[in-house]
Amino acid sequence: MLPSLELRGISKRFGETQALSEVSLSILPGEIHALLGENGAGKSTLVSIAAGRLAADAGEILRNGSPVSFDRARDARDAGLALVPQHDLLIGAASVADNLAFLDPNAPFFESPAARRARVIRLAQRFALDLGDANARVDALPVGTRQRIEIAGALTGHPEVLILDEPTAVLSPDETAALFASLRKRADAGGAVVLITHRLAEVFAGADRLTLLARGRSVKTCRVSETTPEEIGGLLLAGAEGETREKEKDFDTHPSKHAARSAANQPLPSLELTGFAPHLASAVRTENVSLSLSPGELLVLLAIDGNGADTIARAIAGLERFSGRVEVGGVSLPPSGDPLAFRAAGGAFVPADRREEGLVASLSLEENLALPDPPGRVFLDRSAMRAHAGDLLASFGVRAASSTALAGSLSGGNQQKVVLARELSRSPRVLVAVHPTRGLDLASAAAVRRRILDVCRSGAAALVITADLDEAPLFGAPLRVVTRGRLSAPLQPTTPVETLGRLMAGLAA
Amino acid sequence: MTQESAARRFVVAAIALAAAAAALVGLTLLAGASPIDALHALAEGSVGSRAALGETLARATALVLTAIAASLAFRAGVLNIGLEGQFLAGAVAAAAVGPLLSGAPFVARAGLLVASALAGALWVLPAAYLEARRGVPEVLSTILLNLIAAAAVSGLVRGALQDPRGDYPQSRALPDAVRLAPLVSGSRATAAIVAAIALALLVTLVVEATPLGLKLRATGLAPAAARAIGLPGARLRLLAFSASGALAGLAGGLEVLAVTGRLYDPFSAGAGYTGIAAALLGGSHPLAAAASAMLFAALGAGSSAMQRDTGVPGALATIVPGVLVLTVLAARARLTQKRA
Amino acid sequence: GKSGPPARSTGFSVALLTPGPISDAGWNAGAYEGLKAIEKELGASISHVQVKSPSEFEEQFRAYAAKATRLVFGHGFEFQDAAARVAKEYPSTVFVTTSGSKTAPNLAPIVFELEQAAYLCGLVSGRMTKTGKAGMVGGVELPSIKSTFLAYEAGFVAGHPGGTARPVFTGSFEDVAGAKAAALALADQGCDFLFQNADAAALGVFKGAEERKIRAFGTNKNQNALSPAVLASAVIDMPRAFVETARRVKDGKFDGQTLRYGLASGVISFVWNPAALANVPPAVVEETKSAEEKIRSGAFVVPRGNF
Amino acid sequence: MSGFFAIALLLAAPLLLAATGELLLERAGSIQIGLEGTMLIGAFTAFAAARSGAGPHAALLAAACAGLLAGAAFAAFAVAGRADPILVGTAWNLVAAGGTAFSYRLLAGATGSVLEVKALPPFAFGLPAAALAAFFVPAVLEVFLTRTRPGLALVAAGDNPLALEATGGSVVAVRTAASVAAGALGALGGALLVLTVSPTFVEGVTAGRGFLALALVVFARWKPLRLVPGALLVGGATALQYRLQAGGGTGIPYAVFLALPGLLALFALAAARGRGGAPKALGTPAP
Ligand SMILES: Nc1ncnc2c1ncn2[C@@H]1O[C@H](COP(=O)(O)OP(=O)(O)OP(=O)(O)O)[C@@H](O)[C@H]1O
Ligand SMILES: Nc1ncnc2c1ncn2[C@@H]1O[C@H](COP(=O)(O)OP(=O)(O)OP(=O)(O)O)[C@@H](O)[C@H]1O
Ligand SMILES: [Mg+2]
Ligand SMILES: [Mg+2]
Repeated sequence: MLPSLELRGISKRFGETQALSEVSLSILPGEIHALLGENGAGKSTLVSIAAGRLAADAGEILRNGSPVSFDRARDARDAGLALVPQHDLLIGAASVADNLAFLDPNAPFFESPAARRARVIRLAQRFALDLGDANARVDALPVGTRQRIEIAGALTGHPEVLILDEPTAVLSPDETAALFASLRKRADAGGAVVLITHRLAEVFAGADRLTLLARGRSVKTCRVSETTPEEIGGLLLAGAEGETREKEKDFDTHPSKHAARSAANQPLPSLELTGFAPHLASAVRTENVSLSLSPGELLVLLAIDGNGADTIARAIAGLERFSGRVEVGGVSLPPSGDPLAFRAAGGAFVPADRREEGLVASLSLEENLALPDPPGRVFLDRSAMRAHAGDLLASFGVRAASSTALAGSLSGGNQQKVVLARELSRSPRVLVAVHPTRGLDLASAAAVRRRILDVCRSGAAALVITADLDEAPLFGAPLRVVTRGRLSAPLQPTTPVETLGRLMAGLAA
Repeated sequence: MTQESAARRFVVAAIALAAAAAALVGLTLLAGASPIDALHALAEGSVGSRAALGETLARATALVLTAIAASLAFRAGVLNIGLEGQFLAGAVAAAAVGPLLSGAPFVARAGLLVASALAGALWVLPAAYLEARRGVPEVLSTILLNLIAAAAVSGLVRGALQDPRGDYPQSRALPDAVRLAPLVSGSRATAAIVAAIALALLVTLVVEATPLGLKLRATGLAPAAARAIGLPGARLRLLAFSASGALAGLAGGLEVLAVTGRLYDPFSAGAGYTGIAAALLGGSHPLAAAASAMLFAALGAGSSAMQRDTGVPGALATIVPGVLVLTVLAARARLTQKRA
Repeated sequence: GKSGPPARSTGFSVALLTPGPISDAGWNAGAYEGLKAIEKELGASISHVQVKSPSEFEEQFRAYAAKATRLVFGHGFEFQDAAARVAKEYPSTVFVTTSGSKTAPNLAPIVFELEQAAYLCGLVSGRMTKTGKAGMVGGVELPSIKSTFLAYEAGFVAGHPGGTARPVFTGSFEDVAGAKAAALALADQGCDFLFQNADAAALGVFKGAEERKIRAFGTNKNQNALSPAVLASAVIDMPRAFVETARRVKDGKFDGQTLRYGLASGVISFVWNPAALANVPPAVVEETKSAEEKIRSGAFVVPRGNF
Repeated sequence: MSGFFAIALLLAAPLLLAATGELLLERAGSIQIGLEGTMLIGAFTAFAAARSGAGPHAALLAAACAGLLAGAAFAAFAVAGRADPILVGTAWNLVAAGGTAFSYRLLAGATGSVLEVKALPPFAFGLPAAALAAFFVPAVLEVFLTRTRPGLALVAAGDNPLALEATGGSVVAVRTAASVAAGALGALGGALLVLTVSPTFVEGVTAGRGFLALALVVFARWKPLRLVPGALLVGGATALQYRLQAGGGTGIPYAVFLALPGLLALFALAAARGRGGAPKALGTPAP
């Protein structure tokens, strides 16, 4: 059978980053093809090239066996390819009807509101999508509806190949099921579907074949029925860490030795969540979370991206609104979200997005490390700042020209170490860290874990969010797996990796 | 809006100055005057004599203050386009309380300046409130507040603040004892310029060398990071916004105290807008902005001399700073694109 | 935009400060014509500068005085404070403000008694009005403007006892559109004569008058040619006043006394628009002439504002 | 009463044209606070064209062309060049005010006489057709924004520029086009002042109307049709003020009327929810 869409030897470079190296992918008519890979693996880049949004540096695109070249997104649509990209594509200030007209490449120059409303009804019926009130302003709609509008928009041109970049990240289980049902219908009718997702469960429930990308290369393509979630989960995590990943037996992070729960009989918990749920207009509802960490206690939340662990962490740190109760060292934090109150109560936070939220890129390392309470009564105590920075940079092994280098000039891993250095140097009562070792080499990652265990040993409670199945047990602390906003029961660090993988993938343990 | 490297700032300023000079020569030729005479008059009239230097300094007072006010706001990420209105508010306060204050001149001056700084700070409050509570961009609200302030000046000099002696639309004059005397006779430069430069240094120190300044800069450069790190972003913005308003208000107060002695309508020839341009030229660094303000003041005094000596139209004095700013923007855009 | 040669420190030098552009076809343009006339008739070297804000007043006076300019005109009441200050420091330079009240040995205001001609406009309107209502359009609300309105109103009531004359200020001398709107509003109120003192914006008043087929008066300059609606103009011969003032200074006759120029001096005049004269009853022309005589001789004093 | 409406319409028309252009540009995500300058350019061009023999309609056309160029120049800096539009606009006002004054002096000399040009002939209510047409321009814009494809692209450029890029559009192209159109409308507003009500040019003849138009856009909360009542409110208030003065004075200082548009716009902002209806990407550089 001739593939509907075939990509051959696609390479793409962004400055320093080789986003794709000679990736090939072929999509057959009638199939739902899942595209998997860690963050930054190159999935979005690949589909952007397929859809004419980006030009590849090298490689070929074939439609039904004949080579094509797209100068513009429009060309790809004309060739029967439609892409629903990862980021929001809608005009918030316009109505559903207007947005669908905007997304329809064949919409006429002039169109009456009635005609636009008619399109909404037509699309909703044809694709069995609930698109809501045609006159509603889009920015007032729930994300699930917005997602469906985007999908309906992509479908208006009757594309033979439909590419969806992480469409389910914001959908509820029911919505996801409905989406898969409608995709299945398309496939059965001979259409081809490419679907990017981080969720193995839905891949195994709904896709026909899958392709796995890792660090810009395709690692595996196979029928879903020929593999298991465990195998793919393992490959995914290996991809995230690189092929060099070995068992880290040589490090002194033996779980049992460092299990930091000596302080279990302390009366006052350092971090306590009661009936807690972040407030976000989104489909992934975090269920009411209750947990309590005593001084010195560490809890690892293990979750694939997009399951809400990040949002839980952000809400605790005061960056999102929440309902329920959060207490840090006995002080309850305002539910409106107040990072200052969190900090004042002794909280420290390592955000997932270090470029946007971790560091001020155009300030020096010294200055970054001195925030939020720079030393000095009247004037900045520059020498204290320098000394402080010097110590931290040395002890965290940050590779930088000097302490006056701009934070933005450091590599990602080194930036991460700077953030950790700043947060840990504050001797926090509670540390909340999201993906603290992401992007770090093995030695540095081990050092970071050691640091976290050290703060715990000195009496801090820590909540670490990670997506790394193999790393999670290395903390030697209890684990809880987060899937779709739901926390599993506490698990021992000795829980078999296979069990954790199945839980993370949303399959029953 | 953000800081830029000294070298780049220098290149941009050099290009802009060259463009402004070219515009000047071209327009002078168009007006039928000799560019050599014009440039000579420009130099003579701005820095050529003690008196000329005095005029430049007298003009510079308000501009230096509005320029550092703009820099301070921009560095904290606040786009305060309302300096003109805050300047007028300060002048109104000075004209309102000035004639009422009695006692030693020193006390009266202090009272007047405090009142004008307060008025300037108060005039940002509607914009700050709308920004914080309603998310209204401060750019829009401050433009509106400029309009309202200008209308208020017009109304006040014909109403509540009108000088009861004579029917003139002007406020009562400050007593001569209260007004600032020139530093040296035959020159118009008063202690106000010294105060303005001192404030420029002070603001530079605060922004560059104090813990507060570091926090302000961090908030301006990366609001999301500043929030996550635990800086009180909203409070810092409000602080910078109102401090910026206070400086602009002070500029208005000093203008009344040192230069005009009363409120007229119209009172300002765009000191607030020129301050923004100067801050831009100085890359939002307070000292560099103050230096740019001096440059604009010299240009103003010099182009008056040009008009007096060579008869070229006064409009030149408006065009040249505009060209200067536009070239800076274009040069900066090109440099940025090249690096990207 | 050619203008005079630079003012030199030798010979008789005269300078002018205007608060607005000399292309305004009104207040500032008149002064500049005066300056040019001084150059032509007295052989003076002249210089002009447009000031942008009150903060510059003193600077400009001082710059001219420092160059030993013999005579500096500040064209408006607002220049008084600054002129008085600088005059103290430079006794050998004469400072003249157009309107104002401050005097010193080397400082005096010129006062144009335009009111006298405005009164005559009022008288004519009063005699000819059918509705008993007249309107007055001003630019910015200034004492000199209000004073001419006072005189016009007095003349109107003298010509039509019980009549009313209403002023409207637009807030700007540049806003021609606003002036027209004001004229139309007055016409709609039943006014059949419009006096104005709005400089360049006068054109708006004339256009409004044309549209409503009512009469208007020119002011400051002879504006009779601008519109068929103009019945007559109350004219200030600014060049003449400027030259006369300058001659006094040149001849060493300046004594620091207020310089008044009225109908008697010939600086102020009331000029019929020949194109419109046919519609004016001869009796009115006669009466106007005799009123003018009385004013010239001082037998009748026209009311004026307190400024 | 017909007089009152004629005056209100007369004063509202130029404002409305300029404000409609500005609204168009702001909906596309850019902002030109130098609208006063653009209006002056239009006023001067119309005047210069008429002085050099063009008929009033040709002069109007000339002004529109100058406005197109002005809009393109603004876009070169603030859209394609990605300079901060606020700063470009600030400088723009300086250059336009100085440039038109300078050019007027070159054209007319230091003349002391009013240089009159031929005005557009009246059509109805004493207003020329062009002034009356101004009242339909917001409706045309409304239709354009809500019923046409390019209109949707324009709204996307101001609300979600990435979405426009993702669907194959170009934010720079859309905003440049909007700026060119806004320039033409702003210049037409200025020209209308010269060619209808005040058949001459004076330095600063726009008398702050550009800033009023900016305030009107805010007052209208970025909805074209709301500009009409807004402009009529301002025109009407001014006309009313003249009428009140003509009718014997009110005791209300005219400064209140000067401040009125600014105050109205500020209250409109304060009363609105969220950003008061401002386009989400207003003033942000193109991606
Ligand atoms: N426009 C760009 N400029 C520079 N680098 C880019 C650009 N777009 C993507 N990259 C880089 O290319 C790599 C691949 O990115 P891509 O968005 O394709 O990843 P992805 O697999 O879709 O990740 P995710 O699961 O997070 O969506 C990353 O390192 C990313 O930082
Ligand atoms: N309690 C909640 N209520 C509503 N929406 C939520 C809640 N918790 C999480 N979400 C939403 O679920 C989605 C995925 O959550 P989140 O981003 O925290 O996951 P993640 O594992 O950190 O992945 P990513 O790498 O995308 O950040 C987000 O769109 C988030 O807004
Ligand atoms: Mg992606
Ligand atoms: Mg995440």
